[in-house]
Amino acid sequence: MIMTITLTHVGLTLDDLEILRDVTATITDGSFVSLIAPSGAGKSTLLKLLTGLLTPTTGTLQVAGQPITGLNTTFSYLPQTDMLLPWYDVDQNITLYQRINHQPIDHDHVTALLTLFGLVDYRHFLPHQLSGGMRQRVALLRTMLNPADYRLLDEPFGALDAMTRGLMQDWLLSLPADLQKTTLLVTHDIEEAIYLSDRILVLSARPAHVIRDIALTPTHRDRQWLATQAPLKAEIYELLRSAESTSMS
Amino acid sequence: MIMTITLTHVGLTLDDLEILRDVTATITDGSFVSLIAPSGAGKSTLLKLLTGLLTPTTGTLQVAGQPITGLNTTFSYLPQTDMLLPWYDVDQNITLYQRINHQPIDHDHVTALLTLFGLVDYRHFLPHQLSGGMRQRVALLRTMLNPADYRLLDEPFGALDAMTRGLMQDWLLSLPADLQKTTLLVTHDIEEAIYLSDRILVLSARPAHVIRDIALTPTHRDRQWLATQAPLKAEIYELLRSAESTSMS
Amino acid sequence: MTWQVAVTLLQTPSFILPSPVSVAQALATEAGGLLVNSWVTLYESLIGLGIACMLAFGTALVMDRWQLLYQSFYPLLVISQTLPVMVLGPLLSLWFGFGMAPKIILVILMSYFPIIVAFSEALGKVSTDQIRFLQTMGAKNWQVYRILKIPQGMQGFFAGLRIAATYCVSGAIIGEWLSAEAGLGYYMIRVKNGYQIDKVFAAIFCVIILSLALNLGTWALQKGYYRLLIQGRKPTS
Amino acid sequence: MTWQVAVTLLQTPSFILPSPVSVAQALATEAGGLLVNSWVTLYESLIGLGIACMLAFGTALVMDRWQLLYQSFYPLLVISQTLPVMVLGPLLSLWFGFGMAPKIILVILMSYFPIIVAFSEALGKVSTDQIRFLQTMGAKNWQVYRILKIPQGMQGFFAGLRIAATYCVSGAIIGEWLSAEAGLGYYMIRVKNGYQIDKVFAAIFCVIILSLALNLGTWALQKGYYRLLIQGRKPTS
Amino acid sequence: GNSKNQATNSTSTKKLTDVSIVLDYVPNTNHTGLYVAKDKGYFKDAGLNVKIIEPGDNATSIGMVGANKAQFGVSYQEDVTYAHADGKNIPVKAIATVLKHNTSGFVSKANSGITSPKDFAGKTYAGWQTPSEEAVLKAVMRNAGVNPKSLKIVGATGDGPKSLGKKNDIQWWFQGWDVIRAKNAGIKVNYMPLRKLDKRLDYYTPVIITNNTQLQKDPKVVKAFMAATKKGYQDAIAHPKADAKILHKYAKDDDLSFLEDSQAFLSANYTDNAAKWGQMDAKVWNNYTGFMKEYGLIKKAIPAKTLYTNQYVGD
Ligand SMILES: Nc1ncnc2c1ncn2[C@@H]1O[C@H](COP(=O)(O)OP(=O)(O)OP(=O)(O)O)[C@@H](O)[C@H]1O
Ligand SMILES: Nc1ncnc2c1ncn2[C@@H]1O[C@H](COP(=O)(O)OP(=O)(O)OP(=O)(O)O)[C@@H](O)[C@H]1O
Ligand SMILES: [Mg+2]
Ligand SMILES: [Mg+2]
Repeated sequence: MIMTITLTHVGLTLDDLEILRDVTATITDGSFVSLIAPSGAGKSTLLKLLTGLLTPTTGTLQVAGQPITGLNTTFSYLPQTDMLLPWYDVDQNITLYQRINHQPIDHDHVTALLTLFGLVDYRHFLPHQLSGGMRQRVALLRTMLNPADYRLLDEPFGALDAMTRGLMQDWLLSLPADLQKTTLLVTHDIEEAIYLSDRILVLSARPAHVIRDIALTPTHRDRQWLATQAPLKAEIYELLRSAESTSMS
Repeated sequence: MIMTITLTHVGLTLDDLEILRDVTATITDGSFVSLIAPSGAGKSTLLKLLTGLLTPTTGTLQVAGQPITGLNTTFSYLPQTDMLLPWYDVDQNITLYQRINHQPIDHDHVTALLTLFGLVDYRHFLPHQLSGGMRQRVALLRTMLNPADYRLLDEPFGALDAMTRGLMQDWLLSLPADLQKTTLLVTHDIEEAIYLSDRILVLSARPAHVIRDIALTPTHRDRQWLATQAPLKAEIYELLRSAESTSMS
Repeated sequence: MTWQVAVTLLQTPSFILPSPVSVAQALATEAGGLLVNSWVTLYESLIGLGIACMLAFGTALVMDRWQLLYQSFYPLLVISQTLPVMVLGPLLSLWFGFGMAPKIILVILMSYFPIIVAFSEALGKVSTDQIRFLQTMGAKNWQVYRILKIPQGMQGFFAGLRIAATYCVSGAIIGEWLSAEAGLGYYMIRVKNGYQIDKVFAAIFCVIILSLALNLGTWALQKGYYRLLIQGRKPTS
Repeated sequence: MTWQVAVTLLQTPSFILPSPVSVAQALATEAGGLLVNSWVTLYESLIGLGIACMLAFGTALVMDRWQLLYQSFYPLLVISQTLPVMVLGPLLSLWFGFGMAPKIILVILMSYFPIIVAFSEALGKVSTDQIRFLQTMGAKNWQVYRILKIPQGMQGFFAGLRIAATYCVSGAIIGEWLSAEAGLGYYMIRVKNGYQIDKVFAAIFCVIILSLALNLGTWALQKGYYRLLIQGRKPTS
Repeated sequence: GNSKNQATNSTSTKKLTDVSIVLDYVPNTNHTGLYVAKDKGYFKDAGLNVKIIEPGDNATSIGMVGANKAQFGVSYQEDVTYAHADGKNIPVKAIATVLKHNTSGFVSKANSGITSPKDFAGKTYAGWQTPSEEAVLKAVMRNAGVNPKSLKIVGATGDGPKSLGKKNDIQWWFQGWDVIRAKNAGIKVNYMPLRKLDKRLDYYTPVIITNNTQLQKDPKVVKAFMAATKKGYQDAIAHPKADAKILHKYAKDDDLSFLEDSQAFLSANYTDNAAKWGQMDAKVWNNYTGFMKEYGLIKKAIPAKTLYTNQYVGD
């Protein structure tokens, strides 16, 4: 059986506001798909539909052949707001999944990840003692430690400096195959989308629908290669511009 | 009299944690200065010192020759978290300064700005009904409508898509001279810093101190010119990397 | 109904817990008098609660502004709640006579405390970052209250008001026990002294109705407040 | 002190408000008896407050889980607070005799309400987004409570507890007025019926001390809870 | 040594029956006989272990005795009548009167010029806010030919003798308790005994009551209880000074000298014939029942027989 995420004619209207219109897409197992759209288009809303936080007004969503009805634990979800628990320290926040599901914690692995994320000296800090970027890294780490089959990442690197962001991107790419999971990434950074994805879905402004589906299959993916993708970057930028202006009318 | 912001040997230790160490810098009147540093270095903390939200442990801060002691209204400040008031709609949130200081509101001007920021259809929305990027734009607009002499912007475009971000940047550059104010911008986007600034201050990782002060004086600033600045970008990226690794030791 | 079951099961003698039927009868026959007395009690409760609200609102703000005041005033508040009516009663009638004043003052005493405690607690929770941010925009202290602290603290205010609305009728009743010429408390003590327990319960029924009505009122007030705060804004797509 | 000033200024007859000096004398001479009686009252208050805490904690959680329950249970809660002691008293002694039980039950009745109202209010304020997020991580309902709702709601719990701690000694006193063999309420009734108003005030002084002590206790509890929740984490630079 | 004594004592005595009696007020000289019977072991000798329950504020013993939560109680003729009025049928019965005559009356400050009900007009009376109180006032004022409506009635605030003449003009006191206390405190009052104002007001107060369950199930216990109680009161009649001391053990908050003065008065007034202590007269019951009916306090007259019996204090 092929494990896929399927969106069929998904539409959503909230408070008389049409947010998604007829979104149809299939995300095949093992692929890394980025979602690019103007701010306020409905990207976060789309992820909320998948996790079951919201229910579509029209259309259906399926995961591995099963329709999504209500809250589910199929996804490892990184929301746009970090949702760290203020009374838990970094250590406790990142191992939340293990605590909830009574799973053993691989402390060496956790320490290695904390070091990689530049958080090892802060493991006993509370969220309010962290900077914006540090909070975001804690939230990302929490998501990475969730063993669910699919990952939904809503702007995971938005608050990171260029260097740290690059480090994280490289790390994501270098993950061993068994940790590479089907991923849906929402990002504002076109380069990032190109660098990380097998496919890029460009959405229009609200009401969002898919206006372009770009497949990427480089033989070798590195920063060198990325530097050669300026035309694609420009193309996507153009798409975004047109998406914005059509919606403005 | 020259209106400048002067930091003299500023140091800050919070909860036994040294955050800033011996930061010395002068920001002359009318200049646009960007602050680039690894995540968690102490950039937001530095802005908080200027607004008086925090008091330095050592050293002094001065604005226009006056030492900063405690909270002051010298700055138009955009904090990293948007701090929108949940019970005020977009309109009310952006004109907060006018409401507080009993100043008349230029409704046409506000509507023009809202249109430019892509928020005109959402002027009666409450913050919880907005997307992450929309909230950030509302916060930025609130800051721009504050007539204070100095602007402190903490990651104003972090949650915006490439296209909207570009639009905002261009708009910032195109502001008429009387709206161009002395600005200190914290950003993670090196290109953005290059595009917008007269000067870029690169800080080390925590405890932050100035490791490079780069002056930029292009005769003409546009995206074309920006495309030629790849070497500078690479240089700053390198600086960040070294800043991070020294602190990691 | 639980009550009827309790009466039957526990075999409670009817002179301690009368049957619902006899209470209903008493309610019917005494309707006129009960209505008049309820009105008096409601009047005292409302006036008292209203004054307590205003006092608690004002003093909570003042005490929030000057924390030292709170710390020194709080024990006095606690003390005011521990003085038994046995002692307060004579003092109140001495100072305020036998009219409505002492009853209203008792209502105020009982209502003030929960409101100020819950409101103060909520005011204290407002994020200092947000306050300071407003101050960098030039907000004076009173503006910080108007724009931020009060809208956020009202949640606590209404929680306290709900507790107070529950207690305040009892306050009026106790006041009327001390001395009165009308009101449910006055009525109650007289029928009780005449061993007309069914009428006592009929009066209690009225007390309950009044308390529930006041409680409902607080929910309505709360709703109204938030509607006023967030002036009918709806997404206009 | 305000009191001495009041006595002097208002020319309050000493049989209504004795002078501080005579109360101090009464305190000194009666110290032994007051101590014993205070102990009894404190014991009843603590047991009652403890039970009320547990009950309110448990029922607030249950009612938060099933909102319908809250809506149907809330009016009953209000009613339980409006029943006058005049009626409750005989019922309590009928059902629970003349021992400590009825006093403790009165303490529970008076303490339970503010705790559950404030705690429920705080539980209801927890962001649904955050709850749902935990659920996407596989958190069961009870885990949502343990991890998120209870830690956040405890703020309200402690606000309610503070109000309850203020009332509970009064609850015990009123219980002791119904019938008792020891306790400050018992002592108070006896000296009051002997018109020894200075001793009444000496007893009230003890009541105040107990109430303040219990109040201090709630602050300590609150501190302790948060210390336990945030296990001594400090930045280790 | 003492504890050993007690231990041997308790093993040697046969099993005692537990009974309790609810008082009407804090322990006072009306209760001396009960405390003497307890203290001197009369109850124990009668095979009873008696628990004396002190009531609280505003509590009445009728309900508790009626519900058989206590087997005996101290109450008033008025309350016993109410208990049977208008279909209430609270199953209690008076089985002895503590005092042969009503020793209560109205008081006013000595220099107030209020010496009889005709002076009540335009004054303030502080009391318990009971309907019967109002009826009594109405009756005595009418007898004196003044309009009862001209008297202002307020609730007593519990500050007793000292507020008389300040916050109110008239109160209702017991001669053997409040009047003596006032005298000891140097307060001079005019005392207007009720029974002198209207014959029907010479009712029994207080009385000892029991409930029908007890009477039917275990009359022997009632008999034993009353025999011991009677012995206690007779003892108190004979030794006022010594028994005041016994009472003082249970009423520590009152001065011994005051208790002695009060006891001296009551010992002389419990009865005029110690052998017949506790006995009641149907005429007294009927008189007051009539009064209550006349003033609308009860709807139907109640036969005295249902209200009291002399069976247990010896006819
Ligand atoms: N509760 C709500 N009520 C009404 N409208 C809402 C609500 N939540 C979101 N919206 C609207 O839905 C639209 C999409 O929001 P969403 O958060 O999905 O945007 P997004 O694509 O994630 O944007 P961003 O890149 O800025 O995060 C926005 O126009 C927003 O105003
Ligand atoms: N209240 C606090 N107590 C202790 N440490 C704090 C506190 N607030 C901030 N810090 C520490 O100060 C350092 C700098 O924080 P700051 O928010 O200034 O970073 P930043 O440069 O703005 O980072 P970012 O780019 O991620 O926003 C961090 O290491 C953070 O852990
Ligand atoms: Mg979003
Ligand atoms: Mg920052």
